[in-house]
Amino acid sequence: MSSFELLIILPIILGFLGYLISFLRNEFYFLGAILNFYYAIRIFLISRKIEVTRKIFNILNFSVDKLSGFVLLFISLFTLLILIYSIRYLKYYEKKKEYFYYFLLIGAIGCGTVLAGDILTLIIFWGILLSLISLIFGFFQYATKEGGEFAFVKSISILGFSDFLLILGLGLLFISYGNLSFNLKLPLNNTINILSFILITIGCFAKAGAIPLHSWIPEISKVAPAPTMAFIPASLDKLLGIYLLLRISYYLFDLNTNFVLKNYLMIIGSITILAAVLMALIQKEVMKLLSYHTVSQVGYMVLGIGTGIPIGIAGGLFHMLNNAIYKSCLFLTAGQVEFWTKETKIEKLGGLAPNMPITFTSFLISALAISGIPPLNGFFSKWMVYQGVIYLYKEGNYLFPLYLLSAMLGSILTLASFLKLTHSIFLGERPKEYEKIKEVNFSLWFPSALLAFLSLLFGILAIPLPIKGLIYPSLPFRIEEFGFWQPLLAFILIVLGVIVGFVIYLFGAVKKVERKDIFVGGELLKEEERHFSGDQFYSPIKEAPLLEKGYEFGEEGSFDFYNYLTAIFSGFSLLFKEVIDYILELIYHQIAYFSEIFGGLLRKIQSGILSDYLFVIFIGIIIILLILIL
Amino acid sequence: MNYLPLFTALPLLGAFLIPLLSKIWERLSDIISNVITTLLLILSVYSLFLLPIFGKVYVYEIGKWAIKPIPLGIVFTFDNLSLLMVLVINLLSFACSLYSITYLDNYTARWKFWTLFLLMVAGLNGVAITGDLFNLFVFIEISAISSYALVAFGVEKEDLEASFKYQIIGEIAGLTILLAIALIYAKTSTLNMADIANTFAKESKGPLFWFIISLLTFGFLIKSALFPFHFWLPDAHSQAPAPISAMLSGIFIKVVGVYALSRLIFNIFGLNRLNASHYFNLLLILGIFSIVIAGFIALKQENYKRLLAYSTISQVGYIFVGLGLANFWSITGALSLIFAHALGKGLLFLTAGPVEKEAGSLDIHLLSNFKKRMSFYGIVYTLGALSLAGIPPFLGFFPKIFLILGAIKGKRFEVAIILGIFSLLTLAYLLKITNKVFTKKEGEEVKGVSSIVISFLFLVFLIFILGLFYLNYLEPNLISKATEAVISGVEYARLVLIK
Amino acid sequence: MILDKNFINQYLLFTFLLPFLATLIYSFKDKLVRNWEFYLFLVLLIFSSYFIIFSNNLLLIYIFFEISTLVAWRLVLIKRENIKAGNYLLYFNFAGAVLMLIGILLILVENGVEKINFSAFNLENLYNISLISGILLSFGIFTKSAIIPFYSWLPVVYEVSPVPVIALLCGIAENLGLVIFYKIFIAPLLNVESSFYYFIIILAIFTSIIAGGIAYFEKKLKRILAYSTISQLSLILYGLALKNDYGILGALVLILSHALAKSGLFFRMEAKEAVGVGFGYTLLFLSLSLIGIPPFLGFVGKILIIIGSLKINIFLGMLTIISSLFTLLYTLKFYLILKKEKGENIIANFIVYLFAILLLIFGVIFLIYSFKIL
Amino acid sequence: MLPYLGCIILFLIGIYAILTKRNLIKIAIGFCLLEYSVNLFFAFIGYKKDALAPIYANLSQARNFVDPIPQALVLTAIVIGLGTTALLLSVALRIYEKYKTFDIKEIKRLKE
Repeated sequence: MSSFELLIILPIILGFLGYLISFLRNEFYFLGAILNFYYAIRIFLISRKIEVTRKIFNILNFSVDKLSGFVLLFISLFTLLILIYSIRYLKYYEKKKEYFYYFLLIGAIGCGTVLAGDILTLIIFWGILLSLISLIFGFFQYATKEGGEFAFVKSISILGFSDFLLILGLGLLFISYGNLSFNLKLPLNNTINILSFILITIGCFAKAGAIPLHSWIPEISKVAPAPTMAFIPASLDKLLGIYLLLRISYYLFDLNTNFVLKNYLMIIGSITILAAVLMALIQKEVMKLLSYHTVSQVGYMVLGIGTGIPIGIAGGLFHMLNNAIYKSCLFLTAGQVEFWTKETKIEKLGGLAPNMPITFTSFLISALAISGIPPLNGFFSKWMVYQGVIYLYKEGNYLFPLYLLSAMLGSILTLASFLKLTHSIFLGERPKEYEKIKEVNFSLWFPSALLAFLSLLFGILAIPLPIKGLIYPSLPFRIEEFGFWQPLLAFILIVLGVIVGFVIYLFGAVKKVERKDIFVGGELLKEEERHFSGDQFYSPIKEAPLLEKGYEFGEEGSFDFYNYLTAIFSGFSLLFKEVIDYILELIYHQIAYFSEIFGGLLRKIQSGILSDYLFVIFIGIIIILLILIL
Repeated sequence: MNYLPLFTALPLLGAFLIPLLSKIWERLSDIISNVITTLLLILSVYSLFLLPIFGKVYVYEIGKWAIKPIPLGIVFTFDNLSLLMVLVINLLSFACSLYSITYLDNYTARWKFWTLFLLMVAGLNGVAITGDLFNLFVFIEISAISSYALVAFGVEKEDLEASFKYQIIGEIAGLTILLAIALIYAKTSTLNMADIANTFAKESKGPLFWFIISLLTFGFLIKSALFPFHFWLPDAHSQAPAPISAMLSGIFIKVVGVYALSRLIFNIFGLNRLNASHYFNLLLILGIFSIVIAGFIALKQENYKRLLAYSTISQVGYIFVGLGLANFWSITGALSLIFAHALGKGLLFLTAGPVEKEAGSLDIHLLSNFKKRMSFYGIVYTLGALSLAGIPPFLGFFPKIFLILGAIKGKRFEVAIILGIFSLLTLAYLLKITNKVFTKKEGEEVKGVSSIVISFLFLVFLIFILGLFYLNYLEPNLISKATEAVISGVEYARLVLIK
Repeated sequence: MILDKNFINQYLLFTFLLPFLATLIYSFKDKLVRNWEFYLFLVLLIFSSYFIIFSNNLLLIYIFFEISTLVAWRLVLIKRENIKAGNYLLYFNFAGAVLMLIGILLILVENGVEKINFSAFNLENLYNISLISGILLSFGIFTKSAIIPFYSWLPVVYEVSPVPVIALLCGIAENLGLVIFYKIFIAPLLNVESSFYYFIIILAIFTSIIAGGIAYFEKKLKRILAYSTISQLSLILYGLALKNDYGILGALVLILSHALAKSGLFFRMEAKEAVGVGFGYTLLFLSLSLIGIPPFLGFVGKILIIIGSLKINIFLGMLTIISSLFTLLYTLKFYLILKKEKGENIIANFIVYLFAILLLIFGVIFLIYSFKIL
Repeated sequence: MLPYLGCIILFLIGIYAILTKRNLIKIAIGFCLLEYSVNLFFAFIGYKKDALAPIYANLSQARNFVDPIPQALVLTAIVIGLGTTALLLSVALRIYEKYKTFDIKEIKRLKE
């Protein structure tokens, strides 16, 4: 057994043991995740040197190259970290036994998906992942929160829909070319290739959560616990979806051979960035807000990959990694807050920074990272994407200003919304009931703190560590050296600036915060009304003349693909039911009815009067005579 | 095979003995008639094995009046077609007489019933084996008169009415047949059927010929109750006592109507599709009309036996479609349908007896509210109904195959479809009774009565076992030979006269 | 075909045995069906399916086909008040069977069979099947396996029948039509007009889509499952009619998967929750298999059929996917309804559990083997 | 030819009676007329002009005999007719007992 099988099978077995044996249950899960991580590292290290392929059962074909090696590593890492988090977080969860098992399975199968070396293997693992996701989402129906069932149905509908299209696309390739491995660079110039490319991208979009297939993420965020959100939509599905998009765009196919498809990706990316972030801006719930950001960030990756410019692609890939890091960190920290407060409404929270310093720090770093504040990693990858977009002009693609604009605007609005979020949760007035809140345990804060640290690390040491070590080697391009950005230098400068600011704070005029009573209309504002949360920050935006309509639509679900999906299919259903079924029923009932009526009429022939009978009989003989003699 | 006259002589003997002996002990009539029908059954089964030894036809010259060189004497001819009919007659009359032992407890005049019953059997057997045209008429009348009397046996209002109407229409048929026989005699100066065939073969077929044919057809179509000559049948068959209904529906109309007609038109007049296609088309069209119209009427019937009576008309339509297509397969189908329908419809009519006795009525609506359960009769009825509707593995399935095959071979595709689709109608109206009368789960179970149960078991056994052995045994040994006898036409005359 | 005919026959019998055994065990705890009538028909049903699978004679096949119809009819009438539904079943199937008989006889005539005896109906004696006789013959299959325009009986029957009866219907009786289609049109490599297969393909895939659509629209649980059955059965027929290795193999796999999943779902309606058994998850297993998501068995069948249809053309592949999408949507819908159902029968829970696990295990095994042999 | 014409007239009268008369007895009479006409017709068939009755035992030369067979047949037919008529009339009388009428249009309990 090589590392490939062990990587996948060991978590499955250990998870199953944990599922069966109540004794040492958590240790089994933990061991499974650890072993998974261990083998992931091994495979990662192997993949640095050579490309390995392995066939199992003559059907599963695994292969690892530098790209899949590094994605594998991170999937495994996230599995481990979030498992540690959730073992504590979901300690009192009713069905945790199954939950952890499926969680571990998702991690293992996610690794398998990345390792898939040909089309069939990919289909199988991708599908198994869907089934596991639906199994784990099945738990939310038991959640006390409302809407669990709907969220389950919606997310599985969208994911299943896109997966079926993905299977169709892959099947089309399978039929046309046989069972392909992924390093072929097929030109996108014939119908089959283009069609299957589009179908597969739909699968990727739904998984990663790009508009218009994003709506399952905000929906599931209403009911899912924080670690699930951190794991599935925020890290695993991002990694897998974007990984696959990259795979098919530049390995299986060559996106650069089709100008239109590139723009298709970039348009989707830009719209995703802007629309999702605008929706995020006005959310009143932490998880939902974060989930809209999850969607929004996908836009950068899709945009980056869509550029076809090496630096842009690298940016997209790097952004995928960064996003997974800081977004899971955000979800986890939000979860830590929820762990004590049992609250996710923005207006009910506030002022928690002193109580939960580590959580706050982690959250702040990640929030800054997602907003693209230098020198954090988010900035760096976004910047690479911008560069890629700008380089488009060299190719004569004059739509690039629009893409650039939306990307930058998205970044700004992200910052804006995170200002609101940070303020609402950690700063501002603290409600009374939260005064006794303490920092969470080690096993809860450690994963998020580690992720925050990674954000920081990948930001400061961006070039030596992730870019040179992970991103560039993974891509099959020669990437030109770029710009003058030196993250370390910038960091030092920023730190210097902060120190200067601190000095000024110490010695300057700003000494002490002065508390004053608040008056409204001449009256003293009551103590309990004094709490001011951030959820109203951007109400003006919502009421802006142009955006107002858009928000209305958005709130009504007009941008929700699920509604269209169900509407279309319901329409067809109605048609089938009311037309075809109705007609058939009608025909069969009419036949029965007709034979009843016909029988009723015919039986009147038997009148009971002998003369009538004789008359008919004599007519009969006359007719017979006429027929036979004439 | 010189026991051939026994087929008529035995029942006639019984019919004369019974009035005398039943004065001594009334139950003696039961014994005599059952012994006679059993003997007849044994004889007919024995003939099944004996006939092949004598070749295709056995001719019995009554009183040793040789038919050669001049066919003056009266003969019985016994070929494979007669064999088939005799077998069917005696199978069903055996079952019915067995059944009647208990059934007759409802009636007072036991010996009268048995006398009439045996007379009818004698007449029917006579029709099947006679080789003389006038004898044919006589036997038809013997069986017909006894059937008129038997229909009126209950002497209720409806019974008498049905009997009267039946008599008038039936006798018109009889007279028409007599007129036709007179005309035939005028034309040929002979009454021996084989001789008539030879004479007609030499002559051209003028209007008189066709006039005779029309008269015969008219008469026999009335006897076999094909649409539009069926009016007497629903009344008569629904009002007769149950075993008589079974006999009338099961064999009477087939022997007196279908058998006699097909014997005359195929064997005596030598008609076939080549020289008389319009004649056969007439039969075909009337057959289809019968199937459809009687089927739809049966669907709306509210009386147990009346429904079955209409079903008989519809089934006769199938037989006539088979005759009308007039090829080997379709006639095989028609003849096997005679067999299957005799057993099946006989069974169904017989079930009416105990049901009427238990519930006091045959109105389906009343029966559906009847409180007791009759599972045994229900199962028997349903099996018979399934057989009649042509559902395998029962006997009734095979006629359907051959009829449809005949239609396909005759390039009458629409007929094949009609035959197939309207067997659905058969199923529908027959199961109407199963659904409304017998499908109950609660209530006290009705106990079966001994001889009735035995006759049911006998018929069900036959339906099932003959269905199983149809293609392997029954078809090659009996029915296809009978079909050959029909299809070979005036070959019959040669075979008879060569003796 | 890559598989041995004999093996396929045994496999088909195996697919029938599982629902049979499950129903048998189930009946011990159900007062309604625990009587001689039910057991008699149960045995008759498995007996007739045995003959249909292994017989090589058209007449025998037809006879046992009709017997299975009768059995189905009586099974529905186990509950006496179901007369209307039972008759609906019987009349539809009988009409189909009659047309099938005409088709069989027409084939006989076309192949120049002169003498009608038992061996005349042997499949080896046949060489040609024309379009018209093929279509007539397949009417019996259409009614039994509920293809447009003869599916109307199925929802009516399912709506009123007790659970073990439905399990037998969807697990055994309705598959018999497919088995016959396989035996006559696929396995013996007769000379059938190719337009016949196109006809079947079009009819089957549209039935699948339409029935899926109706299932999505329906409100009552049993009716949703009924239309789902129609959809799945026609998908299987479609797979067979594709007439390439992928399609046939997929259809064969889907027969087993559908039998297990659908009868499992019906048993789930009557199941009583036992301690320590994942009640909701077994249900989810069954649903996922029905949708066709790996690693469950339904996926193997579906993916093979999708590949098989893509081999013919892209458009058919699209239609197959649309059908699968409807399956996804209505399955999620009835999943939510079914989740709240709870019955009384403790054995049913065991059966559901068993079937769910079997779907998973068979899924993995079939996945490996089906692609290995292709 | 005239006797045959008489036959046909008798036959038609019989048909007329059966078809139009409402009284059971009249129908029975009409039926008898039909029967007589057919019998008469049968008897005429055997008749030959100036022929002898076929009862001579020894004849020296070929002579024209009347055909004896139709007469025998007619005798049988008359007997049968007797039987049917008797049965018909007795049933008619029983019907009168039960229905208190001879009108055939009143006797229609069996219909449809």
